[in-house]
Amino acid sequence: MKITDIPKEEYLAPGARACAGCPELLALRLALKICGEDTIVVAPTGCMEVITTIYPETAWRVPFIHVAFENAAAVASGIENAMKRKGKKTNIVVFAGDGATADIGFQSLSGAIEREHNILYICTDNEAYANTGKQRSGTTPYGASTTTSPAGKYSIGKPEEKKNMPFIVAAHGAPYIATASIGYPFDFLKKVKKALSIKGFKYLHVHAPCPTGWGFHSKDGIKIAKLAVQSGLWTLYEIENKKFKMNYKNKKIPVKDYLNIQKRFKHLSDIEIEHIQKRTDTSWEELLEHNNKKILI
Amino acid sequence: MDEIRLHGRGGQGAVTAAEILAIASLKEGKFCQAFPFFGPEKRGAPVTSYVRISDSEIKTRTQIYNPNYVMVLDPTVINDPTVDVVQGLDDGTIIVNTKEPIEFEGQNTYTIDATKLAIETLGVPITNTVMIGAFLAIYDNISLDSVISIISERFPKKLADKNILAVKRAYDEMKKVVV
Amino acid sequence: MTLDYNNIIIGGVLPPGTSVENKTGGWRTYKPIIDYENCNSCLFCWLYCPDGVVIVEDDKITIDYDFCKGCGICEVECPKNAIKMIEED
Amino acid sequence: MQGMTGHMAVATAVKNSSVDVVAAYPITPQSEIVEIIAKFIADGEMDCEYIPVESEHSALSAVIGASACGVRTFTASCGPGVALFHELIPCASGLRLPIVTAITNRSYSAPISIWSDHIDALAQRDSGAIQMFCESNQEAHDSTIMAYKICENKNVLLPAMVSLDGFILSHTVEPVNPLDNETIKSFLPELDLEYRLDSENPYTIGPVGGPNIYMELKYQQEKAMNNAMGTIRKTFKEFEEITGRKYDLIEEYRTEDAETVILTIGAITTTARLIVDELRKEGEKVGLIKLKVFRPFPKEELKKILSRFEKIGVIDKNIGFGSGGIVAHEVKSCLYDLDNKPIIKNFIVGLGGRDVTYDNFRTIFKLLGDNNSKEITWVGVNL
Repeated sequence: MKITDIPKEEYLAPGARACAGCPELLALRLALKICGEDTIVVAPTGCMEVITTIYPETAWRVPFIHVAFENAAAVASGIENAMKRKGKKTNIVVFAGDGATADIGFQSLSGAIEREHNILYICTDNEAYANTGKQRSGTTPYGASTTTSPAGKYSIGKPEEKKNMPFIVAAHGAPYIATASIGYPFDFLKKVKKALSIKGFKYLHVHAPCPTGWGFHSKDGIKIAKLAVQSGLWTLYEIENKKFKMNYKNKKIPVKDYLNIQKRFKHLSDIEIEHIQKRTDTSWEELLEHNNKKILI
Repeated sequence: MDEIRLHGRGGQGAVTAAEILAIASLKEGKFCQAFPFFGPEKRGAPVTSYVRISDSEIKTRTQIYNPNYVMVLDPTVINDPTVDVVQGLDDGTIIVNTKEPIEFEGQNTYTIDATKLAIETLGVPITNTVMIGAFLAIYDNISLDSVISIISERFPKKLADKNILAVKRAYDEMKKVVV
Repeated sequence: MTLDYNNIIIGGVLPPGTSVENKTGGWRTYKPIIDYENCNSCLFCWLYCPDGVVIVEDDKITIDYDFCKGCGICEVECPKNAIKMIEED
Repeated sequence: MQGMTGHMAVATAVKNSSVDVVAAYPITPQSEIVEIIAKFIADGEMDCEYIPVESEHSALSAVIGASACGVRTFTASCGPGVALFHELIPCASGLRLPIVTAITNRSYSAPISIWSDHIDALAQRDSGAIQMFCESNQEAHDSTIMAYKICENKNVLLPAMVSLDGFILSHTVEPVNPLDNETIKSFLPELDLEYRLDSENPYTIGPVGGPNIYMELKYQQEKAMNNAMGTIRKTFKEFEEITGRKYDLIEEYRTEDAETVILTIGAITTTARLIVDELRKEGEKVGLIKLKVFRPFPKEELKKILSRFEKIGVIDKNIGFGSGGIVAHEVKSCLYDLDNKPIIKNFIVGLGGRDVTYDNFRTIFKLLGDNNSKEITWVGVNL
C-alpha cells in the first residue's frame, strides 16, 4: 500500500476531545478510511468512545453506537443479524480498547468469535484503562507502573505478564487474526483491507501508545510505537486460516531503548530490564519458530 | 372438577401423558390444566405430573393436594421412599402399572401390566400411552377418539400408529375388568 | 456548542460530525509551521495527524489551525524536517 | 382453542408477530420459549435470525444492537438472568428501543432456586421498561403481541417486559386461542424506527450525556412512560375489538359493595378468584383487584378504585428486605394524598415457588378482618 492509495475522505470529523497526539485516535481515523462510508461502528466504553461523542458533539460521520463497557461484540452480533435481515452488506466494525477486549468484554468477545459473526473487531491497545485514570488492565505489560499497579518500595509495578489476546483469539479458530502498530500504518491498513475482504470474525490488535498514560511527550507517539516493534516488545504478525506469518522480523534495538523513555517504566532497575530483555528474546525466538513452521500450535 | 395425579420416572412420559389428557379434554369442550411437579428432575428420578379437567373455567393454580384419580406409570415408584402414591387420595381411583395384584385400602384400585403391553406395542417400556388407554376405560369425560386424534397430531405417523395401538389395546383390556 | 433544548432528538441521537463545532485549536501551546521550501508533499504529516487537521489540496499541505492541538507528531514524523513547532502568539 | 404451555403461548406470539432477531441464553424456566423459537426457525415455520449468545447480558446487548438497526427483536430470561442483564434495561430504555422481553418469573439466589416469585421483574421497576404481568397463558400470548404495539408506538418507544410466572404458567398446558400472523399483521403495523443505524443517515446512537443533557433525556423517558399509559389503554381496547378478549390496567373482580379487597399480580390471581367466590357464598363482602400493568404504574386509576374500600390486602410474591413487598410500596405511596385512606396490610407469599394455597388466601382474609394484625405478614411460612 502506498500513501496515495489511502482514501482522502475523513470519516472522523475534527473536534474530538482526545489528548493531543493520541495515537489511538489516529488508528481509528486511518482504519475508517479503509472501511469507507458503508460502515457501522460499535464502540464499548473507553477513551475513544468518550472523546468522540460528548453530547451534543459527535466526531463520527458513519453510523455509530455505544451501549456499555463489556458488550461491544454482542451488540455487533445483533447488528450483523439485523443487517442480514435487511439484506445489506455493511461493514460492521468494533473499535474497542484493551480493557473492553481483554478484561470486562472478554466473554462477549469470545462468544461472538465462536458464533462466527461477520465482524471486524479492532482492539486498540494502550495497555491500561486510560479513560478512567490509567489503571492496570490485562494487557498492561510486566513492570509498568499504573495507578492500580503503582511502583513503590515493595512493588516493581505490574508484576504479571501482558495477556496475549491475539493468541487467545487464534485458539478460537477465527479466520483472520493480526497484530499491528500505529507506528507501521501501511502494514496496519493493509491488514484492515485484508480483514474486510474475509468473511467471518476478524480480529486486529493494534498497539497504540498513550502519551498521558505512559508518560511521554505528545509528539513521540509514533516514534514510541515504532520502538516497541523494533525492540520486539510488540510483534507484527498475521494468522490467516491458521497460517502464521511474521510481518516484521528485524528486531534491532534493546528493550531499554523503548522502556527508558517512558515514565511508566522509569523505576525499573537494571535487573528488571535485563529480565524483560531475556523474556523478550525468548518470546521472539518462539515467534520465529512459529513463523518457520507457519503454524501457531 | 377432576384432579388427576400421575406418578412415573423421568423418561416414561408422565408429563406428556398429562398434557395429552388435558389437550384431549379440550376436544370435549372442557377446561383443563396440565403441569409437572416443578423441579429439576433428571432421567430415572420419580416424576409427578398433574391434570385438572373441568366443565367450567378453572379458578385455581395451586398444586393438586386431593386428587380423585391417580395413575402409576411405573410399579417401582410405589415402594420408593420419596413417593406416596395415595397421598391425599380419599375414596379415589388408582390405576397401577403392575404384574402383581395390589390393593390400596379405601381406594378403587385397577391394575394393568402396562410395561408388557408397552413392549409389545411400542417395543420400549414407555408406559404413558398404555396408561392413558387404561385410564380412558375408567374415565368417561374423555373419549378414545379425542386422545387418538391428539396422538396423531403430536407424533410422527409411525410412532403415532404404534401409540394409538397401545392406547386401544390397553383400553380394551381394561374395559374387560371395568363393569 | 450551545445546546438547543427545543430540538433534542429522541434517545440523545446525534447527527453526524457535529464535533466540528468544538474548535480544539485553542488547546495549542506550540504551533506547527510548514517550511514550503523543504516540503516535498510526501503527505506523512497528513497520514500521521491523529486529529486529521492536515489539509491536502492539489498536493499542497496546509494545517487547519481551528483544530490543530499542537501535539507535534507532524514535526517528528516529517522526513524533510519541513515542519517546526513554534510557540503560539 | 389449543392446549399450550406458557412457553408455547409466548413463542407463538413471537413467531406470528414477525420478529426479525431473537437472541437468548437458556435458563430454567425460560429455556423452552427460545427452544421452541429455535425449532420454528429450524423447521422453516419462522423467518427470523436466532443468536445463541453466551449470556443473558449478551442476549439483551445483541437485541439492542439489532433493534438499533430498526428491526423487531425479542429476548427472554428470568431470575438470575434478569439480574445479569439488569445493566442493559436502562440502556435499551435510554436508547429508546422497543425491545420485548418475556420474563418467566423466577426467584433470586441464594439459596439457588429455579422456582417462581416476582422479585426478578419487580426489581427492575426503575429501569425504564414497560412491565405487564400475566395471569394465564392466553394473557401471556396476548400481552406479548400487545407489548410490541405499545412499545413501538412513536410516542412511547421504550422496551417492554412481559412477566409470566415460571412453571406455574410457563410449564402448564391450558387452553389458549392464539392469533395467527394475518390477524396480528392487521393489528400490529410494521416497525418504523426513524433514528437507526443506517449508513445513509449516519447517526450517532448512545453518546456521552453530561449534566447538560442527562436530565432532559431522562425527562423524555419519563414523558414516554407517561404516554405509554394512554397507548396501553388504547391498545387493550383495539385488541378487545379484534379478539373479544378484554384487558385492563387494573381489573376488578366481584368488588361490587365490597368492603375488603385483596390486590394481586400474576398467576396467583386465579386462585384468589376462587376464594373470593367462596367467601361471597359465605356472605362476606370481599373482592379482588388484579394489577396487570406495573410500569407505568396506574396511579390515578388505582387511587380511584382503592379509595372505595375500607381494607386492602396487598399480596406480594416478593420481598424488599426491611421494607415489605414491592407492590405494597407502590400502592401505599399512590394513596398517600387521599383524605380517607383505606387500611392496607401487606402479605408476603409464594417466595421461591412456595405454593400459594387456598388456605393461604383464607388466612389473608382472616388477618384482614383482624384490626390487630401486623402491617406486614408472611403467609405460608413455617416459623
